[in-house]
Amino acid sequence: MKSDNQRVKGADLLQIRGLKIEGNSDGVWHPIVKGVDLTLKRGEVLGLIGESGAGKSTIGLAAMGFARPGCRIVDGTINFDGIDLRTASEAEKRKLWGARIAYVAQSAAASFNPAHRLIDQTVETATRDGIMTRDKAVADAVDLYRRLQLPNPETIGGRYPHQVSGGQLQRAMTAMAMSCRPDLIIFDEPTTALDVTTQVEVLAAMRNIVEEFHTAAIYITHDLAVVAQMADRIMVLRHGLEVEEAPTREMLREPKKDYTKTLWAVRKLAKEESISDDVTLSVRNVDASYSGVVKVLDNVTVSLPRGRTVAVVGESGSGKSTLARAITGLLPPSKGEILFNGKPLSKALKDRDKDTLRRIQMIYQSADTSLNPKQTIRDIIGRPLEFYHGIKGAARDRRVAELLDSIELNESYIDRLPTELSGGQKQRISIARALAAEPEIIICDEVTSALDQIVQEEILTLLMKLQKDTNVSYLFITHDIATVRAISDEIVVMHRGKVVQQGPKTQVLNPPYPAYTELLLSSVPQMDPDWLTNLLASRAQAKVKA
Amino acid sequence: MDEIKHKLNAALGQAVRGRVTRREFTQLALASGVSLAAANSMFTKAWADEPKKGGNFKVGVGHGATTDSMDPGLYPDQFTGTALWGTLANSLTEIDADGNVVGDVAESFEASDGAKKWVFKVRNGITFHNGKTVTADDVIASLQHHLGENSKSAAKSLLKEVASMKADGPNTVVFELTGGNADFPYTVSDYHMPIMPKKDDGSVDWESGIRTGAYKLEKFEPGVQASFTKNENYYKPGKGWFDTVQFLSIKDVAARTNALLSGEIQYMDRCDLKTLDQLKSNPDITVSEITGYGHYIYVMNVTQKPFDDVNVRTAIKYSMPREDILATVFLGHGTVGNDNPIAPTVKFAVDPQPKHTYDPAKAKEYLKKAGLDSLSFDLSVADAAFAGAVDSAILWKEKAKAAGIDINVIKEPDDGYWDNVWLKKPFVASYWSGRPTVDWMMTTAYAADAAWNDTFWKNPRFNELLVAARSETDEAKRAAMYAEMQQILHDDGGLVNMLFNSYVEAHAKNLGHGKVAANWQLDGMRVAERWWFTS
Amino acid sequence: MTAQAPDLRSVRARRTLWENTRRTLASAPFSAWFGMIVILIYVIAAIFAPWLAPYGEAEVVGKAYQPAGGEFFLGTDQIGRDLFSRLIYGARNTIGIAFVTTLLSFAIGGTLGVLTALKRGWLDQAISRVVDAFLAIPVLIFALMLLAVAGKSIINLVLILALLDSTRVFRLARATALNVVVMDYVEAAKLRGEKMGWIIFKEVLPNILPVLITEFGLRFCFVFLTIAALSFLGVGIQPPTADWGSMVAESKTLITFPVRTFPWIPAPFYPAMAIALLTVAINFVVDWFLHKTSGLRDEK
Amino acid sequence: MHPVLKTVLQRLGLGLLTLFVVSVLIFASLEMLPGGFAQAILGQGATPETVAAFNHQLGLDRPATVRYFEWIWNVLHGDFGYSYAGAGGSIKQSVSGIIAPRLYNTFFLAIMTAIIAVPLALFLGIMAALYRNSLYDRAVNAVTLTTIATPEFFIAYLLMFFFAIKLKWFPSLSTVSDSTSIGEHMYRAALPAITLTLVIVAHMMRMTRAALINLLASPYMEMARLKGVSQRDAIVQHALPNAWAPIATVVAFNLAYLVVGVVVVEVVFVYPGIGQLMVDSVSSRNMPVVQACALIFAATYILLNLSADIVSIITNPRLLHPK
Repeated sequence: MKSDNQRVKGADLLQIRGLKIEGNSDGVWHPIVKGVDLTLKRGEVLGLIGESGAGKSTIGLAAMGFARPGCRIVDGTINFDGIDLRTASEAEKRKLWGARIAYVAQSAAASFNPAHRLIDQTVETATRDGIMTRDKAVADAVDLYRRLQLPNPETIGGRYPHQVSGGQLQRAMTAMAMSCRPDLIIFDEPTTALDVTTQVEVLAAMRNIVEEFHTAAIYITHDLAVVAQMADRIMVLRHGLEVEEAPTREMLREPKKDYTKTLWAVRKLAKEESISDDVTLSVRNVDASYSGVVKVLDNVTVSLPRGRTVAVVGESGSGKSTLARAITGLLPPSKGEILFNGKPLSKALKDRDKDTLRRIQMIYQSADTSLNPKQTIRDIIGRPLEFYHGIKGAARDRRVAELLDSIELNESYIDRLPTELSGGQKQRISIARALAAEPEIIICDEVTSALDQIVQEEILTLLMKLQKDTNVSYLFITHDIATVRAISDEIVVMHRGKVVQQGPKTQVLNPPYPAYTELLLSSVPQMDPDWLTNLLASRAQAKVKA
Repeated sequence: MDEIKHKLNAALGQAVRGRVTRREFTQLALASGVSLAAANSMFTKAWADEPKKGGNFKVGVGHGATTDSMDPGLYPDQFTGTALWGTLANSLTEIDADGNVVGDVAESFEASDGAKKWVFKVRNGITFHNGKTVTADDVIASLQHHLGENSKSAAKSLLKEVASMKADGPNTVVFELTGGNADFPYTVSDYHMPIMPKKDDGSVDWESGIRTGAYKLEKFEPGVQASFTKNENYYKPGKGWFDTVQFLSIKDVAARTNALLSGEIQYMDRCDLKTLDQLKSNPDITVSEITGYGHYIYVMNVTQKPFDDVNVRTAIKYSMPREDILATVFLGHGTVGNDNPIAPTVKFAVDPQPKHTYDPAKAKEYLKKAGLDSLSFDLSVADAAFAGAVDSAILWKEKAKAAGIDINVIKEPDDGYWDNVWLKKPFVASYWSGRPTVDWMMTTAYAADAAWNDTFWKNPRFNELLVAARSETDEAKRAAMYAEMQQILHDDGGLVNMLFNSYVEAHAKNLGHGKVAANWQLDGMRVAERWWFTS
Repeated sequence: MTAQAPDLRSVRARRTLWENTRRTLASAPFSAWFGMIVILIYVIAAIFAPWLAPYGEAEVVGKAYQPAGGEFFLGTDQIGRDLFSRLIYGARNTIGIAFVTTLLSFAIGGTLGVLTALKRGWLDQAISRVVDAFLAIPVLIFALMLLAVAGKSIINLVLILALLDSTRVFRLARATALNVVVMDYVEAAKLRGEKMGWIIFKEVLPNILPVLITEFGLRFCFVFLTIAALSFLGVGIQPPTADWGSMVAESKTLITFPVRTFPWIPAPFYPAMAIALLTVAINFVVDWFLHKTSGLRDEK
Repeated sequence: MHPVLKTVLQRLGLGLLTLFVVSVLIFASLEMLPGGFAQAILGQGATPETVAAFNHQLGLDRPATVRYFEWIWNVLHGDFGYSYAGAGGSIKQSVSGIIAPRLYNTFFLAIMTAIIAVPLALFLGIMAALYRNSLYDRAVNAVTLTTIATPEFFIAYLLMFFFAIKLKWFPSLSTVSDSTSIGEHMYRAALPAITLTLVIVAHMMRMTRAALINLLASPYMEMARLKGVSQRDAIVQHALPNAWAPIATVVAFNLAYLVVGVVVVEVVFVYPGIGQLMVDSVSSRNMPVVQACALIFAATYILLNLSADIVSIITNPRLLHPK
C-alpha cells in the first residue's frame, strides 16, 4: 500500500452485509456484532479498530465464515468472491481456508502446534490439497522466510515453535498464511504481544509481503498508530457496531464521531513533571539473578522520591519486573542494598515485619491473576484492612465502601466476584486493595498494559488523583512510552538488566538520547501514516552511514 | 442317615462285589421301605457300577496353599491329605467305610498287657513305588519322623504316648505305650503318618514322594495341583482304577462349581449349599452327602465370667435354634448336635438326655437359677472356623433375644483366626473334624491336660473315666464309661455343639463307588483309590 | 469470544446463588440430570433407610431364598433376611462408609498436596517418596495386610482405605495446586505476609476445588469397589451390616446358575446393579461438572 | 538424547529409593501382623512347642532389625532367600524358584491383556473424541462406564457363566503349569484376559478421549481448522501428538494394575499368578516371599511409570529439543 490512496484497487473480494453474531455465556445468547456492513476490494487492506468487546476479532473470523465455539452467526450475508460463506458447507469452507483465506492469530506462540516443526506447519495447507509438491512448497516457504527477513531462512524451518522468538514466530505465521498466496489474510492483533522494537520489524515485514503479492487483508488491532501504518481504510467499531469508516489519512486528520475523537485524545494525557529529592526508597548497586546463573539485575541503582512517580521503562527481559521482585523481597538481591526511608530493608520477604510489608504494596499487570477469582470484593479489599489495621465487621465494610468510592466504584460492587467485573474495574479493585494498606510506596507492574486505551487513561488519572490525596509514591513499571509520558515525574530506562538512563521526564524524553533510548523512542508507532516508511528509510540511511 | 439306609448302602457295595445276592438285597431293600421295582433297579444299577479300569480323574479341592509341603507332619488339610496321603500313600492301618479300623501296611495288629503293648505285622511283599520292599525299619523311621525335639509334626502329640518302637524281625514292629490305649490302631491310621522309605542315614525320605499308595507322584505344585499316575503293582486288590489322577486346588467355591459344571473336573468337595438344588438338578451330576465326625461348635471358656456358671452355660445351650440354623444356614445339610462331640456313627456314641433344643423358657429358667434375668456377651466368629459360622451366629443372636440373651456377634478376620481368636477370646466359633474314637476325641479336646482344650473345662470325674476307659478291654464296661463321660460333657461342658456337618460333595454321574467312608471328606480321603469311571 | 464476557456480566445485575444454580441446572444435559436424580434417590434411601425399608436390616423374616414378589419384594437372602430392606440399608452403609473414607482421604491428601506444592523443598521430597512407595504397593494386598494388622472393623477399614487413597489424592492436589501457587494473588498474599494456613485454605484451596470435587466423585466409586473386592477376599464389612459389596460376594455362587429357572437367583445382581448404577450416575454428573468448570465447549 | 537420559537416571535413582521405602513398609507391617508363619501353617493344630521349634529353625526368634538388614543385604546380592514353607527339610525352596513360574504367568496374562486392551482403548478413545457427543460416543461411554462400575469378580463370573458353562468356548479353570504350551496357555488365559480388558479399557479410553478434547480448546487447534484441516486430521495429526503424555501415563498406570491388581481375577479363574501367591504368603506370614513379591510389584510400577515419563519426553519437543 502506497503512502497515498491512489493505488488501483481490484473488484470487490469480500462483501459483508448486515452481519449479526451472538455469543453464549452460561446458557444465555447475547449479541456481539449487531449488524455490520463491510466491503473489501482485491489488494486492499482494511483496518478494524476498537476496544476489546467491540467485536473486531469476531468479525474478522466471520469474514472466513467461522464462528468460535459459543458464538453463532445469526444474520447477514458473507460473500467471498461469489461464495456465500454463511451457507457454505464445512467442506467447501475447508477448501477455501488456508488456500484462499488465511488467518494470522494474535499469539503465534499459542497458535503454532508445539509438536510439529515450523516448516511442516508452513507447508501443510499447500501440500494438503496437492496445490504443490512438498519440495516445491518447502522451497517456497524458505523463500517466504527470506522475504520476511527471518534469520537463516534455510534452516529456521527445522526448528520447533518454542525454539524461536515471538517476533520470528509472528513472521513465520505470516509465511504460513502466505504459503498458498491467498486472496485474503485476516491479521488478528498480530503485533500486540510484541515489544515495540520488534514490532517495527514485524510490521514492516508484513506490510511488504502483503504489498508484494497484492493480497487483500483485514488488519485487526486496538492500536491506532499501528493500523495507521498498515491500512488503506480504517473502520472504527464499538460494542459490535460500526462507529465510522474512512480512508486512513482522512480518519486521522478529522475523525467525525466523538468516540473516535476520544480514542485520539488518550495520547494527549500528560502529567505536570515535578522533581523532589526527598527520597523514600533507594536501590543501590543491586545485582539479582534467578538460580544464581543469569544475572537479571546488574548493578542497578534507582531512587524513588516521596509522593512522586518514577517510571521504569524497558522491553521484556530488560529486568524491570525483576527490579520489583527485588524490592518486594520475593527475589533477594545477591549484591547491593535497598534503603527504605534511609533504613536498609531486609532482603528476604520472610525477614520483614508486618508494618514494612504494609508500607510497600504492589499492583500487578493482570488483575485476572492478581485477584482471587473465588473471593468477593469485600474479602479482597477487606483483608488488608483486617490484616494490617485489625478493622473488622461493620467498620471494615464501611472502610471498604469508602475505598470503593475513592476508586470511583459504586459500593454495590462489594459482593461481586472479580469475574463479574470488567478489566478496568478489576484493576481499580487491585488499586483499592493496595490503598487499603495505606502504603507509602506502590509498585505498579505494567498495570495498564492489559487495558483498552480509554480505560488506561481513566486508571492513570485515578492513580494521579490518589497520589495527590495520599502523597503515595509510585514505582511505575511499563513498556509503553505513552503511559510513561502520561504519569511519570522521573524515568528509568532499563536494558538487559542494566539502567541505561535515569532522570527527569523532560530530560529523558528529549534529545540527546543514549543509543538505546533513541531506538526505543523511535520505535514507538506514531499517528502519522508515513511514520513507518520514514523510520525504515532513516534507519537504512543510518546503516549506510555506519 | 438312618441306620437301615446304611445297611442298604453297604449291601449295595457288597452286591457290586457279588457278595450279596439279588434276593438278599431285595429283602433288605423292602425292609427299608424301598419298593420292589426300585430295589431291582438299584441292584441292577449297582451291577452296572461294576468297577472299570482307566480314565483321567480330576478332583477340585477347596484347600491347598502355596506353602504346602511334602512333609506329612505338616499336612494341613484335605488337599495334602487326599492327594499326598490318600492317593499316594498308606498308613499302618486304615478306617474302613463302616468306621472300623483295619490293617493297611500292617497286615495285623494285637494288644497285650492292658493295651500297653502293641505288635504290628507288616504286610508281606508290599513295596514302595521304587520297588523296594517295606520293612519294619521303614515303619519305625516313618513314625520316628514325627517325634524328637524339634519335630514340627502335627502327629507329634498323637504319638506322645509311644514310649518305644522296636523292630522284631524284618516285618514286625513292637510299640510300648506309656499307658494302655485300646484305640492305638486308630491313632496310627492318621493321615499324617504314611509309611515312607528309610534313608541310609536312618532318617526318612519324605521329600521324594516315594510311598506305597495306589498312584505314583507325577508332579506337585503347592497351591496349584498335584498329579499322579497309576501304580501298577499296588498291593490292594480291586483298588486304584484310574490311569491318572489330578488334584486341583480351587479355593473359590464358585470356581469349583463351575469347573464341575463345565466338565473340567469330575469331583468337587465342599459344595456351596446355597446352590445345591441347582447342582442336583443338573442331569450329569450327582451330589453325595455323608454325615461325618466333623462338628460345628461354639466353645466358651468356662474359667471366665459369666461362663463359669453351669446354669449360664445351660441357658446358652437352650438358647440356640439349632434346627432353624440347620435349616436356614446349612439348608438341612447335617445333623443337629446335642452338645456331645461324638458323632452318632462313632462306636460307643450315645445321645445324652435331656436334648438341648431351642427352648427360650428353659433358658430363662436357668438364667434365673444363675440369678440373672438377662445376659449379654461377645461371640467371636469367622467363616475361617467353618463356613456359615457368621450367618449361624447372627441367626442365633436374633433368636436368643427371646431368652433374654443378647449376643454381640464380632466378625474376626479369617486370616489368623486360629492363632488370635481361638483359645484366646472367651466365646468363639470352632470346628473339629472329629476323631474315629471317643477316647481320641476326648483326649484331644476335653481332657484336662489336652493341648487344645478350647473350653478350658477340667472335670475330675470325666478325666478319671477317660484314663480308666483307655485300658478297659471289656467292651460293655467301656461303653458304660464312655456313655457317662458324654453325659457329663453334655451337662457341664463348655461346648455348644450346633451340628455335625455333612460332607456335601458332588461328582460326575459316570463315577462309580462303594460305600462312602465317614471319617474324612472325599471318601475318607481315599477317593482316588476307591472310586472308578463307569463309562 | 470470551474476551468481552466480563464486560457483559458487569452491566448485568449480579445473580443470586439460587438463580445461578437454576441456570446451571437448566443447562445440564440429560445424562447429568439422570445422574443427579439417581444420586438423589440413593441419598434419600441412605438417609431414610429405617422408614423406607419394610423390614429391619438384620431381621430374619423368612426362610432362606424365598422368591421375589409377594411378601418380599426382592425375595430373601441366604438366611432369610428381606433382600429389599438390606439393599436399602446397604445404600446407607455402602455410601456412608465410602463417603467418610473419601472425605478423610481428601482431607489428608488435599491438605498435604497443597502444602507441599507451596513449600516444596525437603518436606515435599520426603512426602512424595513415601507416597510413591504407597502407590507402588497394590492397594488390595496392602489393605489386606493392614486390616490383618489393625484388626477388622469398620473404623479400621475406613482409616486404612482413606490412608491408601489419600496418596492418590495427594498427587492430584499437588499437581493442580502447582498451577495455582504461581498465581499473582498467591504472591500478593505472601507479600501481605499471610500465614501458610490462610494461603492454603483461603487462596489456593478454593481454586482447585472443582478439580478435587471431580476427583472426589471418581475416588468415591473406587472406594466402594475396593470395599467390594475386599469383601470378596473375605475381609468385608461386619455382619449383619448390609453392604452391597459383601452382598454380592456372599451370593456370588448364584451368578453362575441360569436366571430364569430360579426366581431368587438374581440375588447378587441387585447389589451389583446398585453399585454400577450409582457409579455411572456419579460419573455422568462429574463429566458434566468437569465440562462446565473447564469452560471447554465441544463443537457442534 | 541427554534430557531423556537425565530423567531416566533421575527416576531410576528415585525408584531405588522408593523400593527401599517399600521394603521397609512391608517388613514393618508384616512384623506387626499377629501370629507368625508357624501358627499360620499349623492352624488349629499349633502347639507352643511346635511353634517354638518352627521359629527357632527359621531364625524368627532373632530381633526384627537384624533379620531385616540380613535380608536386605542378601537381596542386594541378588539372593531373595528361601521360602519358609518346606524349610527344615533337606530341599529348600528358593523364593526366586517359587516366584519365577508365577511371575511368568502373571506377565503372560498382563501382556496378553495389554495387546488386546491398549490398541482397543486408544482406538475407541480417538473415535469418541472425533465423534464426541455423538450416539457412538455416548454408547461407548455408557458401556465402558458400566464395566468400571461393576465389581471385577462379578464381571468375571458372568463371563465364566456365558463362555465357559453355557457356550463352552473357554475353560472356566485357567490352571496352567510350566508344561502348558503357549497356545494352550493363551486359550486357558482367555477369560481372565477378557475380564481384565473390560476392566481397564474403560479407564484408558476415557482418558484418551479427555486428553484429546482438552486440547481442542487450544489456539493451535483453532488455527488448524482455519488452515482448512479436516476434523479427522485435526484430531489425529494436531491433537494426538500433544496428547501422548497423559495417555502414556494412564496406560502405564493400567498396565501396572495388570501386574499388581489382578489377584481377584486370579482367584476366580484359579490362575496361578503372583497376586494369589502374595495373598497366600501374607496369610501364611511367609515373609521372604511377600517381600520379594512386593519388590517385584513396586519395581514393575516404577519401571512402567518411567517408560511413561520417557514417552512424554520424546513426544514433547520442548523437552526433546531444548532451546
